[in-house]
Amino acid sequence: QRRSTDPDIAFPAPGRREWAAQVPQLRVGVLGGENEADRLGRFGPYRELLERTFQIPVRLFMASDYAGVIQAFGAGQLEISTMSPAAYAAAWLDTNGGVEPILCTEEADGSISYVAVMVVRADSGIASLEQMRGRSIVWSDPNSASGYLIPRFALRRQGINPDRYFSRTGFGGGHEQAIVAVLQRQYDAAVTWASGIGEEAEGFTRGALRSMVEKGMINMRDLRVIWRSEPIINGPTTVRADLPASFKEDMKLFHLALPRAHPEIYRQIERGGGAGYREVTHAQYQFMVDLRREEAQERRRRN
Amino acid sequence: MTAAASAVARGEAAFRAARRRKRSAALLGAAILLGCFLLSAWIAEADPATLRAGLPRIGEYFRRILPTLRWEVLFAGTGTEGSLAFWFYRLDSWALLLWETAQMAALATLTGFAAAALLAFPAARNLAPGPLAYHLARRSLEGLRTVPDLVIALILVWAFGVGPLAGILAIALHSTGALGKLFAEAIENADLGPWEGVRAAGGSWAQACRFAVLPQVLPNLLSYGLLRFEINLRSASVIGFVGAGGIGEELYTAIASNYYEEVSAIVLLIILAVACVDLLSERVRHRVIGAMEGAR
Amino acid sequence: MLELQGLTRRFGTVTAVDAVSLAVPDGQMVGIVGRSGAGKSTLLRMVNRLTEPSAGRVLWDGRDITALRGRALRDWRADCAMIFQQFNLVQRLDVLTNVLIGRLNRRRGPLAGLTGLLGLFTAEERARALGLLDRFGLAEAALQRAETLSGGQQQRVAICRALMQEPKVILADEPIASLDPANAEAVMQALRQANREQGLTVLCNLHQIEVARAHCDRILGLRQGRVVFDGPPAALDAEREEAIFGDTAPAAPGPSGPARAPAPPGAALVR
Amino acid sequence: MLELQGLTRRFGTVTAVDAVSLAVPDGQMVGIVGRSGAGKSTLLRMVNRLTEPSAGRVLWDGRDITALRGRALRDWRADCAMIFQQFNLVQRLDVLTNVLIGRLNRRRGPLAGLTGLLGLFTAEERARALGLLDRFGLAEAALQRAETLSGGQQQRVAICRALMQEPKVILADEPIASLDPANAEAVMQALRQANREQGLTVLCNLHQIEVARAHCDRILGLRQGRVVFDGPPAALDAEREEAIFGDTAPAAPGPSGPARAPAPPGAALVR
Amino acid sequence: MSGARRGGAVPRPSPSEVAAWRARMPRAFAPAPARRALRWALGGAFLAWLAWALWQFGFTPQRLWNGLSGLTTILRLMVPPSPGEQWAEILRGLGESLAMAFLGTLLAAVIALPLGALGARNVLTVGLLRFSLRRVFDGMRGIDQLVWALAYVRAVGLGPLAGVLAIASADVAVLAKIYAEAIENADRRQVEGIAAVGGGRLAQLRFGLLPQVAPVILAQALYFFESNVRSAAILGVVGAGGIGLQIAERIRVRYWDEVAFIILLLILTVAAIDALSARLRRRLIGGPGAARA
Ligand SMILES: Nc1ncnc2c1ncn2[C@@H]1O[C@H](COP(=O)(O)OP(=O)(O)OP(=O)(O)O)[C@@H](O)[C@H]1O
Ligand SMILES: Nc1ncnc2c1ncn2[C@@H]1O[C@H](COP(=O)(O)OP(=O)(O)OP(=O)(O)O)[C@@H](O)[C@H]1O
Ligand SMILES: [Mg+2]
Ligand SMILES: [Mg+2]
Repeated sequence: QRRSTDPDIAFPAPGRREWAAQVPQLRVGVLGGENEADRLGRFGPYRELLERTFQIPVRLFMASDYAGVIQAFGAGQLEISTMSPAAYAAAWLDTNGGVEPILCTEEADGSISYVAVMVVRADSGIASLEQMRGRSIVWSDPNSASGYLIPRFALRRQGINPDRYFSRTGFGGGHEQAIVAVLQRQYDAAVTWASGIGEEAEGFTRGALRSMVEKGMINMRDLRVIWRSEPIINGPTTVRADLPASFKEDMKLFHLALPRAHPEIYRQIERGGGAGYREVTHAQYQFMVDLRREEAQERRRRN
Repeated sequence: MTAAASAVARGEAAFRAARRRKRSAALLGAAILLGCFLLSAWIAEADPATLRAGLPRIGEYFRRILPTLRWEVLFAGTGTEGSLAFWFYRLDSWALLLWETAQMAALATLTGFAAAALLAFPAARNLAPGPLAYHLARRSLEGLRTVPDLVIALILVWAFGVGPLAGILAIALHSTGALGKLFAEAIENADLGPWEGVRAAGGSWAQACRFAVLPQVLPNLLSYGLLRFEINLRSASVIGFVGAGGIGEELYTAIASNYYEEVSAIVLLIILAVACVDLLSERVRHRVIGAMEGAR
Repeated sequence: MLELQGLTRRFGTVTAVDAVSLAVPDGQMVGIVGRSGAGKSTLLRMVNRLTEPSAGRVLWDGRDITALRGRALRDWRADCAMIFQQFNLVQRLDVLTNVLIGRLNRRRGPLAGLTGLLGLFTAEERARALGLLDRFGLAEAALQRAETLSGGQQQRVAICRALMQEPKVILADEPIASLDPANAEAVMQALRQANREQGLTVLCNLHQIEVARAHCDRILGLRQGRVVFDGPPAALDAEREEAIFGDTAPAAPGPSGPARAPAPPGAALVR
Repeated sequence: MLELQGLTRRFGTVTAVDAVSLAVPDGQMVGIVGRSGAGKSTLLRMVNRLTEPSAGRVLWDGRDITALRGRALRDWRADCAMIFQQFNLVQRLDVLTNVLIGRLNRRRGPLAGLTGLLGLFTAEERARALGLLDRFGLAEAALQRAETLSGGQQQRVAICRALMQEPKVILADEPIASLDPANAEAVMQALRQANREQGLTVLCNLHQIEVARAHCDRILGLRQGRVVFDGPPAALDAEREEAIFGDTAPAAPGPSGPARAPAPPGAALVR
Repeated sequence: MSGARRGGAVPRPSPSEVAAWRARMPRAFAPAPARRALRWALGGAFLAWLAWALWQFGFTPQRLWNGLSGLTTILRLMVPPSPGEQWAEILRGLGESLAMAFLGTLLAAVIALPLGALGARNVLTVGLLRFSLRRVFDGMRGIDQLVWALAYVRAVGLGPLAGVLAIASADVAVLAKIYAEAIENADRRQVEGIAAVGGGRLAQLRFGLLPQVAPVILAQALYFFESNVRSAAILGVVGAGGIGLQIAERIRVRYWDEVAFIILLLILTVAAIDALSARLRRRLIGGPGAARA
């Protein structure tokens, strides 16, 4: 699998492509992954670069919610979009495999994943998942992968039925709210996302905890991490599957070579951190798809 | 005769002058409106061709969310695909959610209604007891409805933790701002004759509000209040945002997870609730307006 | 004693009331006459402080009414009942409550404000209001909404509200405009009776000069905001009447221009 | 000829108009008098079909007005102008347009509806309206909004609108209640003139019986919805007047008076 | 005391007179027993519900009191407000939002006006038709804005156009209801005046009703415009940008100083729209005091 750090990747030469006949206009969705700062990037120069390179009109759509992007994929109204793994799985299911992941972002440390973590108050005396039996837990919100879907999936894989293992479960409405709920002693534990690397006392290198620490809203001394999930792969850049292979290849090359060919533009869209992109395949996201299927079946079965 | 003729001529001249003035004002207004229209249409990319091509496809999404019901099994059990029971398989939990949400919305709307009714009298230009009270009331209403309810909700989460309490308070605050403005405008439209009557009888400001203005505007206030109740009933963002669930949050979950048939089922339930509130609103309003029949 | 000193009110370029000075001894009944737009309503409204004077003062027993604020102003208004040309009833409330509103400012005690706001009136107050309504032939209509009454009935409700205030002064703005002669007579007599028996001061705007002649102690003629006659009815001869109502000077009602009188005799009606 | 046959209207338990039968030959001017609440307004409103009768019929030249619908009803209303006690002007439109509205139903032709809705009136129609307004001293106010006029001025605008309709019948509900004597006289003369010169039938509610005497061919006395006098002014002597206005029967409105209450001592003012 | 002062313009009633009046007109002293019982029952039920709901949702004085300390956590982070590095983006978002809200609201108001007239009981006298029309409004109001947005995304793709259409669809029904009620509240006498000259239905609407309800129509349209400018949800879903998205994004990443800046910007915008609304309304209603001459 190719990655931006590979030395031999060349930026695509400017010029009109064959596939332009099929793609008269390149419509790009920008949908944040778990890292919510993504969309505060500056995308103007990036769009111009796309236009200059492939010489077709390019439109960017900054979306706050993936439902619209999924419908647009389904209706053939969108060519390419960045999205979270959960959103990708939803799109894949909704279009019956009509979308395909091509790339995901790579962090500065070379990883392409993050983890879900379970935190409790430091003074609660809880130090392990076992001690959570019969305690209460708060998820962040029902659409969040790291704050709800994945931890439940992972816990079930560990043989724990989250609906019975805990005395009480609930939603906080968001990552931050869930953490506040723990600090306010409304719940014993909360689940949120983190990069999983770096100093735990600083809230790891990235994640909800880290950004709250940076704002001075919490102090990690008050919290303790008692569980972390398997790594979850970063959200993919997704294209419509029915587009020509040459188009997909061009997109891959464009992004893979972007950090080195146009470091300024890359920095603007990634807001600093990151080492570029790495190629991915659908197989790497299959677990998300399974997880969604399982959720849907669970739901039908009325839990 | 000549006097009359000259009066007519003068009147006609004045009419023409007024018409010219009105016409040029109207023309200017229309030009500005047209300009704004074209500019916003351009920004919004409202291309007639796109519209023509796309509008026939609006039905697509609605077709997707509607279930495929089959006659033969319409009244079969939850397990049979194509039956009503299969479509509404979570009816019990949805009904419960709707009920719970209605309670939260009712409490929030009630609080907001009361606060707005108190603030709206000083915020009405024609009744304001003084410039200070007027500006204070106006500005606070403006602030309350401009600060996004999500921001209010997050601030309240830090104060009261997650759950209905923060959500209800956030909605109540937002409703106060939204209703207060509407109330103030209704009050500004009221007839001031009775107001003078009560004041002239030595009634205080509050008494005049209560006896002279409130009876006039009550039907309006009630209908705005019930409309706001309806909006709060549907509003998902805030209640979901503070983790208090609600039917709106359930709808968003169904939409985001593409549980299509559930979307239409929940929407139908909400429509039912909305229709109930509307019927109630109509009845209450006409009761308050009373038999206006032949009011001379 | 009610005194007006140089009372003036301007609306834009129109001077509705122009330096009216006047002293009304207690218990006098004054009829104010004048053409439409002469400033009669504006004059009464300034006494009650519903319209602020542009210049001049109103004094009651030597106290400057023009300077009152808050509670004191409300008390003055309660003492000085106003009957409006357009009744100013609360259309959606019933007749009884409309009359009881006259007592809002008569209540005292710690809970007065609250019970007043809640519309809790005592049985005694209600009986008093009903008695009053009955005197004007309206007791049966007490529970109807004001808006279902005929014009004359509404006028009488407004008068009941004023009497309910137990005022010291009554300001009546054309109290009989919508009434038939019998009711008009009854109302004028009621005002006269209140004036005689309780020594109330009454200022009463009237269109019909004969009515003023018949019931008032003193007549005030206004023309374009100025007092052009002031004296007992007996002194109001035809010439003076002409000065008040006549066409010799334009009787302009405000910005809308002269309210011209009769049509040119020969003019076809609809040309 | 306008005929009323057993016309009745009940509001709840109140019978506002009670089996009124009447034949008015063309070109007659009828004054309707009666106490406040006698049912005068309601009677006129039924002729114009703004209030539906509970029983009885209205006939015009033998045609049953009570059964008209749609276009025919509108044409009848256009032929039968109404001047309302409370003017019923469109407050936010200017005076001229308010008068021109009287022509809405007089326009014919394919575009009549459209130009009417757009408020496009011809110069000739405007001249006619301005001429009328001028006769009532209102030409200068033609472009003001109706709501800025004083009561008397609005009354006159309403009369202009009615005349603008070129009606066959005029129904006037207390057209002079808000006017001073000079203006009142002018309005009554205008009605009389229209009645004489164009042979219009006029039904006119009046409070002041002298006015009715002075201007009408025939006087109708109403009491509690029933006709208690019908004849020429000369026949209306003091005794008959007493029957209309007098105190012999209770003048109380509302549900027929039950046992009277303990009247406050010595205060039977109205009865 | 007042009675003593001047013998009473209204003689103070003796207890026996009060009793006599009470016997003659019991309704004037207290509502009918059945009404009173109903009132008590309803009042009691309401209070019971209120107490239950307050308890259920955790409105304890103690919790409210304790919570006050936490109020400042975010407010502290909001000062001083700062535009961040992307003030150009923010301004552009505001412009986009204004344009989309304007177009959507205009569309909605233009469609809602005739619909609202048809939904009013004093215009459409055919009860069944009106009933069904109002239920159609209910149906349209019940469909969430998000559902409209998705439907339009499938039709015209992502972008502002879908947002405009969704705003318009969701607002049409609400505005139609409000307009219908405004029309029902209008003064009947003026309409009667038109009917009395033989004016048809349309003429009655045009000359009798429209001048009366125009201020309400305008004020409501402007109010919806204002609230659409603020609303984030739909435009975010359809990827149309706008100020709502800008603020939502900053809330998500907790850039509170920038959130505060945008709020201030919004307050200014709202105040401007408010002032515009007041001016237009004053033109239509007429200056203060003009109504009474
Ligand atoms: N609020 C106001 N704004 C502008 N002008 C006013 C106002 N009130 C009164 N006027 C003008 O002041 C003048 C006097 O009005 P006022 O109402 O006192 O007359 P009036 O003698 O009571 O007439 P009428 O007998 O018709 O009631 C009129 O020209 C009127 O147009
Ligand atoms: N819409 C209505 N609802 C209930 N009662 C009504 C209604 N209209 C009229 N009435 C009653 O019918 C009776 C006659 O009213 P109407 O208006 O015809 O009297 P009027 O003779 O015109 O009196 P006025 O001279 O005071 O105008 C009154 O008792 C009145 O209260
Ligand atoms: Mg006056
Ligand atoms: Mg009448």
